Amino acid sequence: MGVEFLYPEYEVIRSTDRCIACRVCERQCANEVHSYSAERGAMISDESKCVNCQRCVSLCPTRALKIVRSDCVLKANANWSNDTIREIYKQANSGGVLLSSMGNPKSMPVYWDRILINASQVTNPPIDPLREPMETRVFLGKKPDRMTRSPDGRLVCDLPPQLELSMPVMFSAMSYGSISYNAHASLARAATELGTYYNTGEGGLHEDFYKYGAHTVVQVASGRFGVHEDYLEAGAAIEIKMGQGAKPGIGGHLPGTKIVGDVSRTRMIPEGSDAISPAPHHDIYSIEDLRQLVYSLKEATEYKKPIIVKVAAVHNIAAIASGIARSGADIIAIDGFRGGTGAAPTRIRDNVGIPIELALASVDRRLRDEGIRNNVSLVVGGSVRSSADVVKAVALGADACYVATAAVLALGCHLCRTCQTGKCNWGIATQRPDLVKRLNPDIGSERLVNLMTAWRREIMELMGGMGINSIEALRGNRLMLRGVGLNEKELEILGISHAGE
Amino acid sequence: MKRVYVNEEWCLGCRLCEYNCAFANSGLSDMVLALKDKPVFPRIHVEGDEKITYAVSCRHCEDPVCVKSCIAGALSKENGVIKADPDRCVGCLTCVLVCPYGALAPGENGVMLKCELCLENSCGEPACVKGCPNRAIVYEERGETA
Amino acid sequence: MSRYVIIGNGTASVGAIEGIRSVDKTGSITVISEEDRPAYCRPLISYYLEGKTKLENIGMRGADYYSDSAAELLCGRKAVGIDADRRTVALDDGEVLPYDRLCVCTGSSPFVPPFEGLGTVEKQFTFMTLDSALGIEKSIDAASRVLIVGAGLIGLKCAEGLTGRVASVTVCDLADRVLSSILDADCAALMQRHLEEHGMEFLLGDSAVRFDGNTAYMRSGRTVGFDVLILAVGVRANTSLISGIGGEVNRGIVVDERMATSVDGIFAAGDCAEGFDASSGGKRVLAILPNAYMQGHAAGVNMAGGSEVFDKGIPMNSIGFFGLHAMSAGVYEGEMYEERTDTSIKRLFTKDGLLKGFILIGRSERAGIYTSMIREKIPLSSVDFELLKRSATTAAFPPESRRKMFGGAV
Amino acid sequence: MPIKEGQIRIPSGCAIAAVISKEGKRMTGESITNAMKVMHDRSNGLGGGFAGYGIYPEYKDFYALHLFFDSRDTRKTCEAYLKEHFEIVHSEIIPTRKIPEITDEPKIWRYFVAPFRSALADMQLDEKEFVARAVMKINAGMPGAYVFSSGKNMGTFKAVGYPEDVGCFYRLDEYEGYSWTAHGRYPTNTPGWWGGAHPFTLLDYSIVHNGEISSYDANRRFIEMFGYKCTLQTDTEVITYILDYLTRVQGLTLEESANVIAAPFWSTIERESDRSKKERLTFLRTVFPSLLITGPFSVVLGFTGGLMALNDRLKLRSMVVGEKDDKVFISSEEAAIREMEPEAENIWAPAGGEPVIVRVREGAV
Repeated sequence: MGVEFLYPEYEVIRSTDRCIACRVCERQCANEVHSYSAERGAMISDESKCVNCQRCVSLCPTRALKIVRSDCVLKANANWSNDTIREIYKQANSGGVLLSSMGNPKSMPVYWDRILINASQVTNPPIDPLREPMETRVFLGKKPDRMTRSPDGRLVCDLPPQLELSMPVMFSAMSYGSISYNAHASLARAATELGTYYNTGEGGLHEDFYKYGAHTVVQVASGRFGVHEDYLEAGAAIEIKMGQGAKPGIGGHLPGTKIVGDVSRTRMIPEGSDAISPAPHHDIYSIEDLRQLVYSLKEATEYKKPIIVKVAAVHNIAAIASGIARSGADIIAIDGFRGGTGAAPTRIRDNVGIPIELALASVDRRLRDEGIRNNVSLVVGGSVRSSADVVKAVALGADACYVATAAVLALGCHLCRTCQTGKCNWGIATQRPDLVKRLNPDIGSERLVNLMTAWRREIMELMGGMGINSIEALRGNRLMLRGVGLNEKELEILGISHAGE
Repeated sequence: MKRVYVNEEWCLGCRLCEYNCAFANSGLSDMVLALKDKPVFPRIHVEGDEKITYAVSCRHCEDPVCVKSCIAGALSKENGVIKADPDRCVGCLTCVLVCPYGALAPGENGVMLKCELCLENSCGEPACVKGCPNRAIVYEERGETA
Repeated sequence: MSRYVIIGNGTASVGAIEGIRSVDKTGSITVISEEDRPAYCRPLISYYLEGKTKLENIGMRGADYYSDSAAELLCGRKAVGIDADRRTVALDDGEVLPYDRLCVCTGSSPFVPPFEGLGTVEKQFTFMTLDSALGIEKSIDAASRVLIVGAGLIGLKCAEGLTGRVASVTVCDLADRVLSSILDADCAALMQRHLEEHGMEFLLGDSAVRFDGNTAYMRSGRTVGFDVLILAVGVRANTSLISGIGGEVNRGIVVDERMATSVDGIFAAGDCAEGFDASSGGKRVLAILPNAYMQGHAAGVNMAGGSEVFDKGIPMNSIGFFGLHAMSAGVYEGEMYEERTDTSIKRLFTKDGLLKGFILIGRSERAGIYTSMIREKIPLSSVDFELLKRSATTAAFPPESRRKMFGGAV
Repeated sequence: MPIKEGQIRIPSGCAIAAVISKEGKRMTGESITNAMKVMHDRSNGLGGGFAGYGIYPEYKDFYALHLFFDSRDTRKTCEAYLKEHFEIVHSEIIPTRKIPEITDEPKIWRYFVAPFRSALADMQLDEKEFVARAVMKINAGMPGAYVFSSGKNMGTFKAVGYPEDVGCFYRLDEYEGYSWTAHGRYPTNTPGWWGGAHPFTLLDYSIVHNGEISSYDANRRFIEMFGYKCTLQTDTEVITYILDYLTRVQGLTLEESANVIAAPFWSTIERESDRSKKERLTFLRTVFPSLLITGPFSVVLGFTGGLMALNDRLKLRSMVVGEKDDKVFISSEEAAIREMEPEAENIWAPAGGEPVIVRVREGAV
């Protein structure tokens, strides 16, 4: 109260004409916004607890509810925005670092939206995906430099380990702990059904999910949580996480309250202890150290699994990628600054890193300039929001994309950005059993499969329009892209012409 | 035969099924009109505690003890579906006394209401199934016992 | 082609027809009915009086039931003797019916004690048949004073049915409480209070010893004036056809779990039969409708060469008066768990790790779960009885058994 | 100011034709020139050209460099460069006929050369790589000079104009070769540039191509990692480089190279019953995804001792093949084959992605 008071950000608008007091909203709100007042004979709400996750809105059988942004705001100020001032108040109240979840919501350039895709007209026929085969299969991994022949002249067909994707999209790292068992089950089942991969993140692999190992990327991050021999063996590939787009340069912190039961067992740390992933890997202070870890992991898995090195997109990403390409890694994953997170300091999330579009363009160009593009595959993430983003990323030079925010949206996430509270009403970013069960993996996996199937169809339509019937002919095909409203420098970095050129 | 099954692993105890059921069987086209400020008499009931919840409705037993026990001939089995005739039911609750699933409860005037799989209302498929937000209630064919 | 004969036309008889037809679609079925109408729902006669059901709704099955079931119904005829050696049944009109399998579903008859001066009472009825209900209906008017002898189920249902249609209803019983066969004293008191609130008068621990015209002289010395007398003292199983040929008869016709009597080829079911009581472990006449049907069905199946065992019968009742329901089942032995309020009582009886019986007044939710605990002898150790005793819920069952119950076709 | 090939990517439609004698019998260029006449409407007068194999038997051990120069000075500069790296055994202006249909011709020269051994040793390169780099160097780094043919015992002849006029202009009736390829172009720009006409060649590879490949930039950006410079931004150029890379650099056979650039669909590969073939197809597609060519194309690759015709795997461009005695004919249209050989037999349309490779009998050339 008084100086510490912050007017609630949202208002719960309940139509009394429609409300039948079924109390579904009350039962479904983990934040305890709704309650039934016997005295008033009506439902009431405590808006100060509302995070605008829309669970109640979605389940209200008479559409009696809506959540709106409060119009009780401070005096308009183009410099001191309402949000900025509120953050000041919060920090003055608490003295703490502000925490946020999911991706950077700030109004920063989205280059995907400034890039347009080509289509065939007259000189070259578009291809109709309903009539002609349209291929989206991708192999990720190092490709041999030289063909060799056996003494009898036959081509030697030995390949370094590859990941085969039915389409150029994988589900990116989200740890068991940051998301729920059922969210992992949904991802694992969907990846298996789709013929792509999901990623354990740094939380280990629950024993129930070893059966999906052929479609699992197991992650080794700075905390090394959940890493053991069987874990490394279980996955189809191993990802060394050096950084994350939402929080480059810092580690992770899963509070002890979430380290319960299976989460603690899977991470191999005691119940209730905080899981703190250090900012650096303390055995990697330079690129040659990374090479050692890459080869340690290869040795441990008999060179049968590709090694992915995941880094956040930062200023000198091209040089970093070049170093990784020479480290023995098979795949480089780059995470742009709009990537999501289960929790990150707000200032870091909103101010550190660079857009994935620019990072991708410059990395792809650098690797080609150095003639080592074939040494590695390139996977990009950090707010790939649609099939069009995927097509643009591939045309800029990516082999595949990582998606996570889109995946959790498919699972029911409404981007309320309060994952850090652990009270996810959609059963995704929570470990509370009563909330976890809200995500039925039958539905979750089906929705993920639907989303990816839809994207795949759209990718095929876009490819067909360009007269391309195989995704590999799109990769790095920047001639298929044009910029709009971009300056010379941006076009130069992206390696594309302006629309009209 | 297709029956309504509940998977308690996914039941959230939200009770939407109860309201959807009561609405579907109200014969009205507007849920607010049907249920607002009125006692609700669904034919499916959520049971359980804070740990486990599940919705129970008539199992449509192959060998229904309620039908055999009805003193008024109000319960009958048609094409596998057990139906209650409200004109015949005298509200003695013998069916409640014999149903081992606790699936039956009387309606507003003491006459039995029971799940008839929404076959005769406008719902098409059971309203509880259609409205379940977590697919905890399903309508499907499972192995018949011999 | 087998010839089946069923003596009697109540619930057990219908069960027997349906039992036979579930096995044998072609054999001939002959049903001998003393009453001059198709089988009807006997318990509905009080609801008829009360106006809760109509005559056209009282039939147990549809109009074409007997023809659809290919059963011949002989109405208004009475079986007077059985020749077990020749396998024939003699009827009151001299006809002799041959049978291969016979089922005796003769039910029970009202027991009328030899009251002094009973003959002087002009309007006196028992309350077992639709005819008796129709007869009562004709004899009463709004000014009638009704005296009912017997505060058991029949007497009280009759009383409920008449309440509001007549000037007064007085119920007397030698027992000191109402519904003495199914309720203990506390429960009976609750129910009695409720009935009194709805206008019934009771003379308990007292009974008529002599009648003179419209006056009953009570054991206590009181006199009660009445216009209509209804005798509902009790019933007796109709066993004479079997005892007459030397078959084993106790309080009812003794049957095994296949409903076979001690006489070869003859089965018995319903209120006339003394079968297995799963709650007490002994043999007992369980004169309740669900039992009659299930026994009849089992008898029918076994008559037709099939195999059906019915050994799950237990005494149970669900009965409501003016909106207050009393449910009971099993035997009231062992340790008692009780919950009570001003308007409700719950009593559960447990013994040897099993639920043996219960009485529920004013609360009926999911009572069948308790019933099945008794019937199926489900060990209390296998359920969360702490939860279960507070609330009849399958939530108290272990998840696996619940999954079995709700997870497949049943 | 109009822009030309190399400054922008120009889509074009085309006519192609080819003929080869499996017995190595030499034919003059007259017949292939006439064949292009009947496909006149497939070109628009903005480019035509031919490649003949076996036409320089007297200089068969020397690289025949055909060059366009925009001026005498350019020629002098270029010749100085050539002299520095090669022994030039003969040089001359390529003889032409003055005809009204062909105008504005540049200076057209040919040089028969061999690399200096010392230069090869200095650069630790094999001879072909050396020549290829020199060609790239001139074409990318010497404005006004353009090498448009660089193989041994073969030559390319191209110009702005209709192909039949180009054949007449270059006096192809006076050359004899065991195989010929021809191209008529329908570019979508004007005025057309001599260097932009086809065939496109590198060393003894020549490509005539009809189509517009949609994978162009993916192919280009990949192949440029290996020292190739796609200065013309044409499909023909990139296809030539890809085939050069796959066969010469990686040592793949033509069939294997065809399996890369017109790789079978995965569904087709999965149905393949021959296990080793299936393994090979999977391997090649996995290793060289960026060299898959999509979009419509029909190409004829000329090389020493043979021809390879290939359609895109959907067969989005017409191409037919016919035979007569020792000769095999390939063309966009059957009419052109009939023009060369009215009695042609076994005319068929090869399936998409299935290479037709014709080789001259061993020892015949």
